[in-house]
Amino acid sequence: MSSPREHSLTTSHKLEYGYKRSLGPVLSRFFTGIRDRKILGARRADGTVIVPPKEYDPDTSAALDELTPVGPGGVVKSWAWVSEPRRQQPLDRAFAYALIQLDGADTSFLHVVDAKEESAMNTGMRVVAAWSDQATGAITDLSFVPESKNSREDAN
Amino acid sequence: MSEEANEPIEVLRLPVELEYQYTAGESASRFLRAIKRGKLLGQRCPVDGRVYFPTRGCCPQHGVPMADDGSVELPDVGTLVTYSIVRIPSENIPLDLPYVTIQVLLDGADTVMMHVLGECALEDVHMGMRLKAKWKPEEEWESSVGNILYFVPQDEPDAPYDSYKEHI
Amino acid sequence: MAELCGVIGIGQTQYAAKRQELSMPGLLREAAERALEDADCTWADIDAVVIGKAPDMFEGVMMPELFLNDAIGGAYKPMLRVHTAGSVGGSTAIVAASLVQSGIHDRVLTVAYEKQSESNATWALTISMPFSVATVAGAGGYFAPLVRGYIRRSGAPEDTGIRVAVKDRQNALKNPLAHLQLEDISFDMVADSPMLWDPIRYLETCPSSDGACAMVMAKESIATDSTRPAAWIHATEMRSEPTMFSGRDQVMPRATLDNAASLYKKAGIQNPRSEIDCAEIYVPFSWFEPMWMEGMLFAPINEGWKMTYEGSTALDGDLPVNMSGGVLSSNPIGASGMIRFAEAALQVRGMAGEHQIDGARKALGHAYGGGSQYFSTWIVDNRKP
Amino acid sequence: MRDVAVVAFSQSLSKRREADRNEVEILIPVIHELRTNAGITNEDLDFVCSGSSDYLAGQSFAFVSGLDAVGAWPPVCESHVEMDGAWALYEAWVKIQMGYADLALVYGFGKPSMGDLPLTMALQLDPYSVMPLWPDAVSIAALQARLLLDGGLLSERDMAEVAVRDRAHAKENPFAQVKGDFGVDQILADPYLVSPLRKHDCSPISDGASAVLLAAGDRAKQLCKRPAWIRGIEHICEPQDLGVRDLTRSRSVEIAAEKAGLGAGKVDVAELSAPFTHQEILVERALGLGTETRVNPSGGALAGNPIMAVGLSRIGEAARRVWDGSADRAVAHATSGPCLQQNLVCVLEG
Repeated sequence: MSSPREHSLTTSHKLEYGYKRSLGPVLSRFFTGIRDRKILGARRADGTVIVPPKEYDPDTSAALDELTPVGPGGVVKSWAWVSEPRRQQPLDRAFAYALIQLDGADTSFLHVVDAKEESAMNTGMRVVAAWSDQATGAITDLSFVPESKNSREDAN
Repeated sequence: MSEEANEPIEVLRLPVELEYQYTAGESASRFLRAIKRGKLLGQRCPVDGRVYFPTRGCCPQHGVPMADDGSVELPDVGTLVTYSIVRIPSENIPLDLPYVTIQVLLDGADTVMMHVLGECALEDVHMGMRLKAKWKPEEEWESSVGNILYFVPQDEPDAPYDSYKEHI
Repeated sequence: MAELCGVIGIGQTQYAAKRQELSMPGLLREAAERALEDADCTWADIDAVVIGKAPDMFEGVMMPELFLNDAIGGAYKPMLRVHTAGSVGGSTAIVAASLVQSGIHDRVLTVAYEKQSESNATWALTISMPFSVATVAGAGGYFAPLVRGYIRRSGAPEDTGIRVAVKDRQNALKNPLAHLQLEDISFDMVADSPMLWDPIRYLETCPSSDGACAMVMAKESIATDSTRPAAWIHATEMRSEPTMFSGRDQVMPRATLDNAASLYKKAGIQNPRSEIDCAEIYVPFSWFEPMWMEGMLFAPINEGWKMTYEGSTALDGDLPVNMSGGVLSSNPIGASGMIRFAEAALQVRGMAGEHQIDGARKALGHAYGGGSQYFSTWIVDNRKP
Repeated sequence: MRDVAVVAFSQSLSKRREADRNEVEILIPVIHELRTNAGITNEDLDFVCSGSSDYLAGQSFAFVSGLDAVGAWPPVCESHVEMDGAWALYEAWVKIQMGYADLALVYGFGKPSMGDLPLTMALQLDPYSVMPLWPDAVSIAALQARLLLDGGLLSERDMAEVAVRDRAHAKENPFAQVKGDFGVDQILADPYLVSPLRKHDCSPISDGASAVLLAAGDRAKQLCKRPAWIRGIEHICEPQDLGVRDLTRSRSVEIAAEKAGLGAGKVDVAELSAPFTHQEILVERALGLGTETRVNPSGGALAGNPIMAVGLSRIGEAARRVWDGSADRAVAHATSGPCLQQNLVCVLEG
């Protein structure tokens, strides 16, 4: 096995497609809301609200169709600091993925927090939705930012 | 994405883009290196001696690896086993329509390869035609079956049906 | 040895090029809810879920069953995802049946689907890989040379494929769920349609559809007492062989012949042509009807076309084939095989509506996939084995 | 229920990158070795089942070429799950239970080095509202880890201890990829990869394949001196939504373990395929393992993670401990989906 042997040929290969996601009635209302800068959650039979809404209750499979506004502020329940984002990821600078419990919701929403520095992140901090200039209706139309004192006072 | 600001959004276009580093594998790499030099390399199954072209990592019938020393150089001539005239575009295929997709049995090979036919009127295409590879200019050769632009008909009698029928 | 298993619920979506009003969960749900309603049971009655679909790249979700499972009652239950190329709908039904036949579960829900409008099937089937040259445009480009090989071997009249297409498209007019409803279908209309992959014409090919198909299967005691009649599974079988090897018969692969022989043996069938009342066969291109008539041992080799030609496979023939309109009329790829299995079950339950074959008691469901290399089949009957 | 046992197991080296071989070439010697060791041929097999993922290969129908490595001729009764090979084993076990088969070949294979695995795994997430954010698998796991840390349910030191243990065990495993003697303080000094996870908290990315032979009753006894009998095998899938699920425990492991009857006796060996240290702790807790159980003698998924084969390999590794008599009772675990969404538990006895 000591004889020098040639390596296998290797080359890059890109898998690329723009999928057309038809949304159905519930998600259509949610993403239309996103475009209009509103976040909606779905109310379950027990009265709790899940965000993002689902067409069917994750635990019971019951159909859900009552949507209710939540946020735009909320509390960070957990977060992961991404110091070197990949090209596909929503921000080109370090950011956090976070589980955010929006005001009025009973479950957490997985999204990103544009916190500039890891030291600005902590569990339990308040964040608020920040909308991009693009209103496309995609989940990437918004990100979250640490709630400033001013914005909290405004909210109060 | 909705053009109308007030219309409900029913469909979102969401891109998925992933990059891969594709490894041809040991067996296919031998084949591809050879074709870069203009050589067509088949491989002999160590069990029944049949010659596979293009090569695979193993004999699919017997599940045994193709040995390094089982390589067989094949000529660039063969027989058209079966074909289809394609008149429908595909975003992955750059050929002008219509084109003829073919299965070719190279002389000395025991499996067919898929390729395309050129320089042949559509009404003249038929099973059993003798074919020869039309190569790209040598300076453009790469590690790809694409070094063969297409196969062209040869001015010789058709191969008898019995000589290739087991490959359909 | 195995427990008896009956199909007690069947649900299908409306098939269409684009079910744009539905999400993926909504699509599965439409079929699954209908199957539960037919079986007269609730999500809580389901012990396990088996999901099937063709390649993940069709919808661009990796293992989509992970996010879909809870929409069809699968939360905190066992869930399996089957993928065996085009035969997947059939294999998925077989896996679901196995879960009951093994005595492991009492009631299993199985759903197969494809939402092809999320992407483009020809793209997903022909992703060009490095070092190779893409010359085969989609499934038609792959199968057309094999059809030519069949015609050469069998000497079948060139219009055999046209006749199949006309028949299946006429049958689809009796199936309100079918995607393609061509009211003015005629021999000339098919013959004059564009030749896409010579010798396959446009109207001899399957469409690209959105759709899902679901079944509830249950053990003997439940199926015996079910509200509506059960379709009893008498035998299931599957066979696979490699895509290519030297000397492989691509037109009439040994896998189909072995599969058919073993299936009939298990079902106690000596003469399939006379004992089976009707069949739903996976025919994505019209010529595959005569080919699989041979492949399923209904006709001697090279004579399958005669069955089409003589009208044996028509609704009023001695072995009606694809009463629902078949894959030629509705083709959500991952579900297409399960639709064949489900339609066979509907026939023996006497619930096929306008395309019901009177008195159908024993039926064949059939699916194939890959390069004519994966086969899955079942025999269902309105009598217990 | 029929008596069914794991009677043979083979695997490739877990490697960060198989530079030369494609998936089929990795698989060929694995299946060849399995048949040779068991002394069987394809004709002996009643059923074949495999697990793999098209997205790892970046190609539709990637599993079809796996059949080449089997040498599926004459044609075989065969099925495929787009899941880890452990679930393929489950399907084969079902086929044996129903009397369809007595001897089954199961294999799993994957070559994740071809792509960016953590990013590819984002494609498993809800395609409407989560996947477009491209949360990579490490970030997703980090969200779970922080919930556990903040909740005081474990510490970073607990997590590091798991890594140290598994890497030390892996020294005895010639197929493992990450092995050696490490100190807890030493690895805790490393920087975060995606905080709160450090590199040692994450399983490696591994190319590889494995294969298992399942046999019923007397057939098992003919093929193996001390078969590893499957006394319970269950799998459970949770809803995916990460904001809805309780990520601080693994309910699906708890349910599967109970249904598989794990608690009925002492467990000598556990082979777990949790890809992150905190998840290994969660699985251990959900299985209710105590100090009498030797966890991951092979090193587990943290020492080598050939995705789509890793769960099947855990069953093979657990079975080996039964064959050689070092365990009378063993448990193997496989997982799939983000944050331990879907889990399989298999109880083996000598």
